[in-house]
Parts: sequence; structure tokens; C-alpha cells
Amino acid sequence: MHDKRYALVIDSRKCINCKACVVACRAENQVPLGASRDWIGEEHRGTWPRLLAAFQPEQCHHCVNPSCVRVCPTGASYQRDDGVVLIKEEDCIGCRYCMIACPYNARFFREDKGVVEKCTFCAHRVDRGESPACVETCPSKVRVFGNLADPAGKLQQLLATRQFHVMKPQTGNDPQIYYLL
Amino acid sequence: MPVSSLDRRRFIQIAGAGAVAATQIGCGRHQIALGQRREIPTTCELCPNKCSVIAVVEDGLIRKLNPNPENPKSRGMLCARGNAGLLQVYDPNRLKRPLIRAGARGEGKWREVSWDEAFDYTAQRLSAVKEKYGPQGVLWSSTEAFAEVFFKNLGMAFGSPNIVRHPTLCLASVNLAYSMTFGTVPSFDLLNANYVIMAGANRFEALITPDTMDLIESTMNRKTRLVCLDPRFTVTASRADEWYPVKPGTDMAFILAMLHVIISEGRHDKEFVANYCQGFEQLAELVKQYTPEWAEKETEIPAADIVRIAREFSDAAPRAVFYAGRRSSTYQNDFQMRRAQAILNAVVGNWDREGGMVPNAKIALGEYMFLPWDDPQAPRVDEMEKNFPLAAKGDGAYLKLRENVLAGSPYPVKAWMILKQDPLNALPEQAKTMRMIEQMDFIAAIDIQMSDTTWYADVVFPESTYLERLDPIEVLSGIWPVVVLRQPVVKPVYDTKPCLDIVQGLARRLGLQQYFDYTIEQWNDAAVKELPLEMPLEYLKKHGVYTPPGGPKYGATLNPEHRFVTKSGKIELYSERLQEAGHDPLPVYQPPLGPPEGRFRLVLGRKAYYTHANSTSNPWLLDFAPENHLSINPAAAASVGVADGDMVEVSSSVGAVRLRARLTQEIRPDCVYMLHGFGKQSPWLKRAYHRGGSDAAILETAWDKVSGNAAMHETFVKIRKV
Amino acid sequence: MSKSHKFRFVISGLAAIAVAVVLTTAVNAGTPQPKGNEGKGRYYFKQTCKECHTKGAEGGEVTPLTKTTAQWKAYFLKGKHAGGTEALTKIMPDTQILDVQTFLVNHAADSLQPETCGK
Amino acid sequence: MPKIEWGILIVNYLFLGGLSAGIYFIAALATYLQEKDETAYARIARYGAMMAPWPVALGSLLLIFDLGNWWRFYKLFVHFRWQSPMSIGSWLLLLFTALTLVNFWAWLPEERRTALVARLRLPRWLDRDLAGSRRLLAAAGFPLSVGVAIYTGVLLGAVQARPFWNTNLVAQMFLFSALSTGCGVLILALSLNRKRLDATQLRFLYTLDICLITLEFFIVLPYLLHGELSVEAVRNSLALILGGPYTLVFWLLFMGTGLLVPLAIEVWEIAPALGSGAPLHHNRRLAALAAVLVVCGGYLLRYIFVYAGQLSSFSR
Repeated sequence: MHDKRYALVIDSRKCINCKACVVACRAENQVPLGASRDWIGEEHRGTWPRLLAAFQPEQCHHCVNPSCVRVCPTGASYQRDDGVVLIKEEDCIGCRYCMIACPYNARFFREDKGVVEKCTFCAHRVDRGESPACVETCPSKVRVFGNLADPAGKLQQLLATRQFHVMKPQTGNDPQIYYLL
Repeated sequence: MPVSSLDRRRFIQIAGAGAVAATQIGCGRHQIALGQRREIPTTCELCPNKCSVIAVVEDGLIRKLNPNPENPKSRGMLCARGNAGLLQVYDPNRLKRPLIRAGARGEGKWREVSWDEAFDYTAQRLSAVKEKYGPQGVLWSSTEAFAEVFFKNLGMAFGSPNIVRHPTLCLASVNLAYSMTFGTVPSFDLLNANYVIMAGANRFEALITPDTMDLIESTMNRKTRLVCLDPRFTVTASRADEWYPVKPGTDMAFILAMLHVIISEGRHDKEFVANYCQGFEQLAELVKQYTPEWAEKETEIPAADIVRIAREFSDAAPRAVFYAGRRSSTYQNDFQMRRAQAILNAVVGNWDREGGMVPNAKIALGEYMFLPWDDPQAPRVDEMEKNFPLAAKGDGAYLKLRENVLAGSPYPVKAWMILKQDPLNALPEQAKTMRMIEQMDFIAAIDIQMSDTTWYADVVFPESTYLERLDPIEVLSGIWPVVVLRQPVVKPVYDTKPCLDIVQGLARRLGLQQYFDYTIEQWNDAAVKELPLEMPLEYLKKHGVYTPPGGPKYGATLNPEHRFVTKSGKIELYSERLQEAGHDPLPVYQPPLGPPEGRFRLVLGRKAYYTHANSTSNPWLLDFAPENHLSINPAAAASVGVADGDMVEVSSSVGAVRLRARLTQEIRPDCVYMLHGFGKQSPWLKRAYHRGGSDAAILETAWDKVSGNAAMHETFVKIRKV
Repeated sequence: MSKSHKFRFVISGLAAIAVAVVLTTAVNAGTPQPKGNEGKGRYYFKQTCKECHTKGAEGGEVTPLTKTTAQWKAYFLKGKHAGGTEALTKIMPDTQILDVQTFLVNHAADSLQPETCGK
Repeated sequence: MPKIEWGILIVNYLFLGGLSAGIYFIAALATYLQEKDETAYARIARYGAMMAPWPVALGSLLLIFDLGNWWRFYKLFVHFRWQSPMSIGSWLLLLFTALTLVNFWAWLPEERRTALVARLRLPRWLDRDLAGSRRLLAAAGFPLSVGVAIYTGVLLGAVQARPFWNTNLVAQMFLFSALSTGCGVLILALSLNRKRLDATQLRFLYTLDICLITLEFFIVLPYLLHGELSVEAVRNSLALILGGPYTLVFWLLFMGTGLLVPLAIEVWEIAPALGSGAPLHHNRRLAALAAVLVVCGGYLLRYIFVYAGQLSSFSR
């Protein structure tokens, strides 16, 4: 067990689909126009006037067993000791196998550079001691970012006291975004 | 299956904008040591909330705007627009230098000129109008901004009574209703309330600080019960504990029935009413007729629910609020509906209590004492005294003003100075605004981008964007008020100036320089000198915001000595002033007109991807809603033979627009909805140009009778597949 | 007292009487508001009156809200300052008094002052 | 809804790689089988050796051009990552392509070889007779060609995010399909030979192809059966070919004209020989038709799997 394991706990009920996280990420990471490293999944159902609308912030799940890293033929996709999954741009040949292997469609292809790109948990910010841009900017503080390996940390506290689920656990990727119920 | 509205996977190559442009522009203009990274606190200007931001500047380029957690009003957040704000600076299509029209109006032929030429020309044209029609022949219109005061003062010093501000397109009816009841407009303590009723307010899509964050916090922690009344299933409705698709225009019936239940069951706060309110007996008498059974017929909300909500609401009081909302008038009796809200809040005694309705705390700023000028000779062209004697006169009444200008009565108005405003999209009935433009001898606009209205100006003054200029220091009022500074984080990228410089440039040539002989620094020095800080300006430059210690305070007005700023000195449930002015002294219900056969009520709302009509051209925002749709219930769509995705013509008595229909269960079948801010006609708004349609083109002219506020839900439209 | 001062004193006295007459009429007539320049009144009030009439200062805090419309009207009708011991005209050039009065009456505690959006 | 990232270039590549593997495998078999110390099916062996290198070479080029950064393709050979099917596959492809080239050289008639060396100014030592190593090359080719053919399926099957692919049956399916397309191309080559139809060699190919198509068929069926009996996500993904956008192309074009029709033709062709040992029907046109259908079927299989697979995903 590493002493650091970054993860996100998301309280989707608080999400109001304002897209602040999406734009914050675009700015912080100079994401090419029209693309996004994070997005809000929407669900609308029901028939007037019995209706439901739900929103779910999504991005790379920085899985424990990241299938993207496994399938990468050059090692461009890799995982740090703290769990963050990153892409070495200079080693990426642009085969997009990782995109196909990602159960969350969290990666996109950047045509200007010919490489694949995705959420980095704002590793450059986190390494400075800041939180990811999406986490910081959120009006309703939907996302809680922290160190899962810290038994006294806020993530463990939330997960110990609240019910949660993860997305697509069947893939065996062991995703590290926990959605509170 | 979740449907993402966003196509993320492959990015669309759009020429020119964004970080690429930023790099190109920045490298050319500024010689700043590479690798230098600075964090400069300042204040956002993407919407009226004015959140505190920290700009990260690297090598002279703004890289990122982060939220500033020191501001308790913005609560450490920055919304999508706030994050996208930096593209204002690096927008290749922004206004870059002064322009004088070269072709016909609206033809789009411009001549780039020096500031001197722009000032000289404008001053000469204004003087010509003044000579012929008097100073009242020049109209000065502006939208709220820190530097608006300078522009307004220039208009007044010029001698014109015709300063028209934005409130009658905004909150005038709310402000007037609460002012006439409490002598002030309070804030709502949503963080601590246990019961909140929102009618027509959509706090989770149209963001207001700190209300949005407070409400999501309190409701999602299952502490606060939220009851929502809205003809649309908004995000707010989706998060509410109860949602009622109320029949549009009948909110007041719901409120009056609540009052009926509360008063007839003796659930009001009797001590509070006795000590602080006047006119309770008349109120009790009035609401006797408004039974829940009667209200059920009006509102389509079951009587049993009205009774239950009234009981729960009064049980939860004082931690219960009927939220005032923040929108322009809906109907022509909007003021009275707002009064009913205010009265409901008053009788349950939530005034100035934690979790209730709290008068805004003040922080006194000092003032730079500039020379005062003579009063204008002429009366206002909108004849406020005659038409809206109770309203805030300095703001004017925009729609009535337009009527009178078009009629040339009581006198002609032939020049128009515009600050940061796009009347073509902001006012209902675009065709009329266009006629107003056409009848002007001269129009000058100060803006940062070529808005639709600016497109028709004769002279365009490019203002520096909020990240490039120093603005007057301001107090953001609220339960917990703060002082904020907007300071430049980069030098102006183009040949632009802040508002005060533009005003001074004009003032000098109009012979009014004596009224503006100060710098923005002097102005700010004067403003902060009374703050309890050792080096107030230095503090603000470093922190961007000053928050008085101690947090929110409650109950300062809850002593029998306190005099409310009303005629009686009490909270006026019954208003003599209203009676004197010929209005109902207590809110009397008037049922709204229903849509005629084959027509639908057009309802409006905002979504915080865009601020009004002015950020749809931002590439980081536009893909959230690349164009607006006509939202229509499938049952209604079937009745007019429209399928999802069909192009439809939406027409009213004043105009028509073409939009794609979006069939959704999330709206009443008798209403249709469209998002504001689309259908742009200025080609310089490259990304928004000709996308969707403008609601202003089809909204009919109507206003609230007491405040003069534009009433936006009084239009019935026809839908036709094309 | 120099000649010009004497002259000004007389004139201001006359002006004060004139004002008083006008005001009496006004008060008697009911509600008409004084017709001075409110903006200038505000300026003079801040420049002159606020010298002493702030919190903790010798005059004690005075704002327009300190009195009601009727009280301000009566106050100016009397034209006496410092607890009725001194003529207002000693404090402020008489030309300014009407402006200050207009400002104070328009913003009195029971005046109609609807709030607006922004400033 | 996921979008298509791997498009027609990848379909072509998977098809061409498999095709080479199939050709090589059949030709190697033809080389390896001997009658009286002679290569039993010499023409098949030679045709195969002549054709095998080119599809895989073209396919590899297509793969490289599909990369976002094609000039970085060498990085595939700087690293070896045993968990990545693509990494293993790249190495397999490299070795296999080299083998096909050597085999090509070994089967090239001497005069042509000498002429080629002279024309291309190749080093003289290359002008060497390798005919003696043909059986060795064939033997080496069995694992490599099967490896390449099966790898094209593993590449997809190893992706657990795509329930449409995520079964080992895909690898077998692609293997037999690859061998069958190789067979098909060789049938086509034989049937296009103007001189005469060589009954023995053709019967060998027919027999082989009937076996391969049958095997393929009995992998497709369990694939569908297992899928329908599997978890929800797999069932949902099968809907893409059982009532979804790829249903028609799967059933009519792949299963029908790509599998069963050529099977029927081939069975009909060898039917006389089945019982009595009578000569084949020897219908040159039908033979060519069956071959073309088999090849098209193989292409469609890859098309369907590449596209439909990418559209499949877990719902929650």
C-alpha cells in the first residue's frame, strides 16, 4: 500500500450542471476547443409532470487497474505511485488503443498533436499542494479530492459514513471515483 | 441511458481563438521575463455577482482564473463564465481600437480612428444635438458596472435628465415591492433556512451568490425543505422536495391562499406583527376571500397541498422564507405579486432572523467629493413623475422611455450614448428598438465587443476588459457584505481605455472637465479611507477583497426603537403611499389572461452558461448550447404538427424567429420556452452570429404598472413548422 | 464686520426670510418638496455638516434618516443650528441651505427611497 | 454513446494482416505436406509464398498511417509490453513479415532472383538459393502465422471495456476467418490460372476451406449463444447485430453471402468427389465467386467487429 492514493468522492446530487468544472479544466489544461477532459453526464426521464433530472460529473477514474495503461503498446500511458494515470506525450504514438480500452470514454484524441489526452487530476496543481481545478471551482462543491490512503482523511470519512457506488465495476478496473448516493 | 449534450471526443477545429491566440498576442506585445508566475486577486465581471478571482499570470499572459476563497459571498467558487472570462481579453473579435462608422448604419463599414478623433467627433455631434434639442435631447443608457457612476455622471453633468439604467429590465418590481414594504430590499438566509419556497426563481440554473451555493448546501444535506413552483421542470425543480407546475401568472393566488390559511388559523407571528407591522387588520380582511379551494382553481395546485405548505411554512418560521427571486417582471401586476411575497414573509416574522429574511448589512465607503452640477432644466422624457411616481426616478423606465422617444413626446431625443448595454437584445420588441435607433441623429457606444446594438452605433469606444483595468472599489451588500477591488492583471492588450478615461476624454471636449478632475486612484483612496485597516489599499491589492470580521449578524433592526424607512416607520402590510398613487394598497389578485386557442405562453429564463445576451460568443461556453431551441411539450407539439428537431417559426404580434423545436417533457403544455442571448446579428460576434433566435424579436411590449418594469411573460406565440 | 460682509448678512437674512416664507407655505400646503438641487445638497452636506456630524465627533452622527420629512421641514423652517443656538446661515452660505434641505428631505426617514440594482 | 475511434484503416489492417497469415499458413501446409519426398501442392506453396508478404506489409503501413504520430511508430519496437496485445502484435508482425519475405525469396525462381538483385543493386550475398530451407520456413511459419491471425482477434477481445469483444471466441473466430480468407485468395489464384485447373490442389483448398468455414460457423454460433446467455452488458451489445444497426450486414452479408453461400458452393464443387472420387465440377467461375465471397466475408467480419465493438459499452 502506498502512502498516497488520490481519489475523488462525488456527491452528484449537489451537481446542478453548471459546467464550471468543464471550463475550469479547459482553462487550466489548455484543452483544445470543443474538447473536454471532464463533462457532466445527464439523465432525464419521466412523463410530464412526473419527472427526474440527474447529473453526474465524469472524467478519468484513475483506476487501480487501468485498462488504458495495460493496453498501451509504448508505455506512454502510465500510473504514478499515487495512483494518478498520466500520458507521456512524447511516447504517445496516437494509436488510440487506450481510448477504446477505457470503459469511461475519458480519453480523447487531439488532432493537432496527434496524441491522446485526458484528465490528469491536475497533477501539476496537486503536486504544488493545490486541488484540481474542477474541484476548486465548483460552486456546490460536488467533488471532494483527497488521499484515500489516509485513514483519517476526508475521503475515508465520507466513504465510511455514506453509501456510494462506482461506475462500471464489472470491468475490473477498480475505478477511483466514488459517487455518493 | 445518460445523454451527454457535449460532443467531447474529437475537437472541432475552430480558427483562431483560445490559448493559441493568447500565446500569439501575448508574445508580441509584452516584454516580460519568461517563467514569471504571479497571482493577482481581482473581481469578476462576467455577471452581476462579481465574484472574487485570482488571476494566474505567466509571462504576461493570463493562464487561469481561480476562485478566491477569501470572499464569503462567492464562497470560493467560480462558475463556467467566470472561468471563461479570460477569453474576453484574448478574443480576436473584440473591439480593439476606436471606430467611426464609414458606411451606412448597420452596414458594418468602420474606420479605425485615434482616440482624439473619436472624442472630438463625438463631442461635436453631441454639442450639435444639444444646440438643436437641448441637453435633454441626449439619452444616456447603461447597465450596472463598477464604473457606471462615471458615465451616469457625465450624462447628468451634460445636463440631460435622461439617464436610463437597467433596473426596469431587471429587478425594479422586486426592489420597489420590498422597498415599499420594509424600506429596503433584504437578502434571504438560505444557508440557515429550514423551509424555502421558490416561485419562478431558478437558483440552480441562474446562479446568484451566495444563494445558489447556500441552497444546494442546505437542501442536499436534507436540512432544508425546498418547494418549487415553476411551469418548467428546471434544475431547481428537479432538486426540490416538492415541485408544482403552477399555472403561469397565478403565483399570487398561491401566496394569498397561504396568507389566508396562516391568518385564519392564527399561525402568524402575532408579537412581531403587533410590534413591527401596520395594516394587519386590513390584510386579514382582504385574504378572507382567498381560500385554498379558490386558489386551487387558479393555480392548479391542490388545495390540500396549499394548506399543508402554509402550515409547514409557518411552523418552520422564522427559519422559513418565500424567496423573492431575481428576475424581471413576469406580468403587469408583478409588483403586487412581489408585495404579496413580502407580506407573507413579514407576517410569519422571519424578518432579520437567522434563516429568515435579513436586511443587508452595510460597509460605509468614503466618497471622492467632486463638484456637483446644476440640475437639468427639462423633465425626464419617460415622465416618471406622471407614470411611475413611486419608482426609483434615477433609473428611468426603459420601455416607457422608448415609447416616448419614438413618439417624440414630450420632446425629441436625438442622440444616444450607451455603456455596456445591448438594448436590441435586452428590450422586448426588437423592431421598436430598431426604430428608436433609426430616429437617432447620433449614437455612440462604449463596449468591449461588437454587440448587436454597437453594430448600429456611429462611434464605438473600446473599453478595456475587466482584467485590464482598475475600477472603482465597491461594496457587495448582503447578509455578510464585502469590499472588493477590481485591479488590472495584465496591461491592455489593445488600444482600449477604462470607462473613466473615456468619460474624461469626452468631458474635456464638452467643457465639463471640472466635474471629472480626479483619477481612479484618488477615487479609490477616498473610498477606502474609512475602512478599519491600516493600509486599506495595499490590503485590497493583495487580497482582492475585504471581509469585515465577525460573520453575519442578525437582529439589529429588531428593537422597538428601530424605524423602517417607510412612511409609517413600520413594515407596511398596507401602504398608504400606494393608495395615494392610485394603486391597490394591499395586493389584490387579478387572474392572468390565458393563451388564446392555438397559441402558447412564451416563458423565459436564464442558464448560467451565458449572462443575458453577452457571452454566447465565448468559445469555451458556446458548445454547452450552440444555439437556442424552442422547448415544447410533446403533447403541445403534436397539436401543431411539430416533431423534435423541426425548424419552426415562432411568431407573436410583433415579430417572428426561426428555431429548432426541442420536444421535452419538462415544460407545461401551454407554455414554450427559449433561451435568451441568441440570434445575434453582429457579424463580429463570430461564434454566436445567426445562431438560433432572439427572444427580443418576438416579446411584446408590456410593463408592470407600478414599477415600469418590463413584463416578460405576457407574450403568446404561434408555432408553425417551416 | 466689513461692509461687504454686512451686505451679505443682510442679503442672507432676507434670503432666509424668503426661504422661510416659501417653506411655511410649503409645509402648510401639505407635501410639496423643496426645489433645491439635491446633488449639490448632498455635496454640501458631506463637505460641511459631516465635519462635525459623524459618529464620535462633536456634533454626533446626523444622516438624512435622523429625521422624518416633517421634522426636517420644521428644522429648516426654524433655521437654527446647534440645539437652536445658532443660525444655520452662520454655518453655510445661504445659497446652499436650500440644496441641503432638499437633499435631507428627499432622503428623510419616512421618504420614499426605493432601492435599485447596483448604484 | 462512445464514438468510432478506429475506422476503416484499422479494418483494412486487421483484414490484411489476417489474410497474409492465412495465405502463409495454407501455403506452409502445402509445402509441408509431402508425397514421395515432393511437395504435395507445389503450386499452392509457390503462389502462397509469392503473395503472403504484401497484404501484411500494406496493412502495417495502413496501421502506421492511422497513428496520430506515424513517425513515432518506431517506439513500438523500443518497448516490449507483454500486457499489451498491440505490443505483442507489433513484434509478431515484425517477425512474421520478415519470415514471409525470406519465404518469398526462397520460392523465387532463380533467374528472377538474380535479375532482382541486379536491378535493385542488392548485395550479392542475397542471391542465394534457399530452396532447401522451404520446409523449415514453413514449419516456422505455423506458429507465427497463427499468432498473427489470432492476435488480430486478441487485440479486440482483450478490451474488457467493450462487451461485444470481450470473449476469447473473437480470437478463434478471427483465426479461422483469417485462414479461410487465405484459402479463398489461393482458390482465386488457382481458378484464375488460365492454363488449367489443377484438380488435386483445388480439392485440397476446397476441403480445407470447408473445414475452416465450418469451424468459423461453429464459433460464431456459440459466440451468439453465449452472449445471449451472458450478463446484461453483453446481451445489450449483441443487440447491435441482433436488431441493431449492424444486423443486416451481419446476417445477410457476413453470415449469408460471406459464409454459407461460399460453403454451399464449395460443397457442391467437391460433391462428386466425396463418394466416388469422381472429378470435381470444375466450374471456374463458381470457384472464383466462392473465393471472392469468402474474402469479402472475412472483410465484413472485421468491419462489423471493429465498428460494433466500439459502440458497445457497459451502461453504468
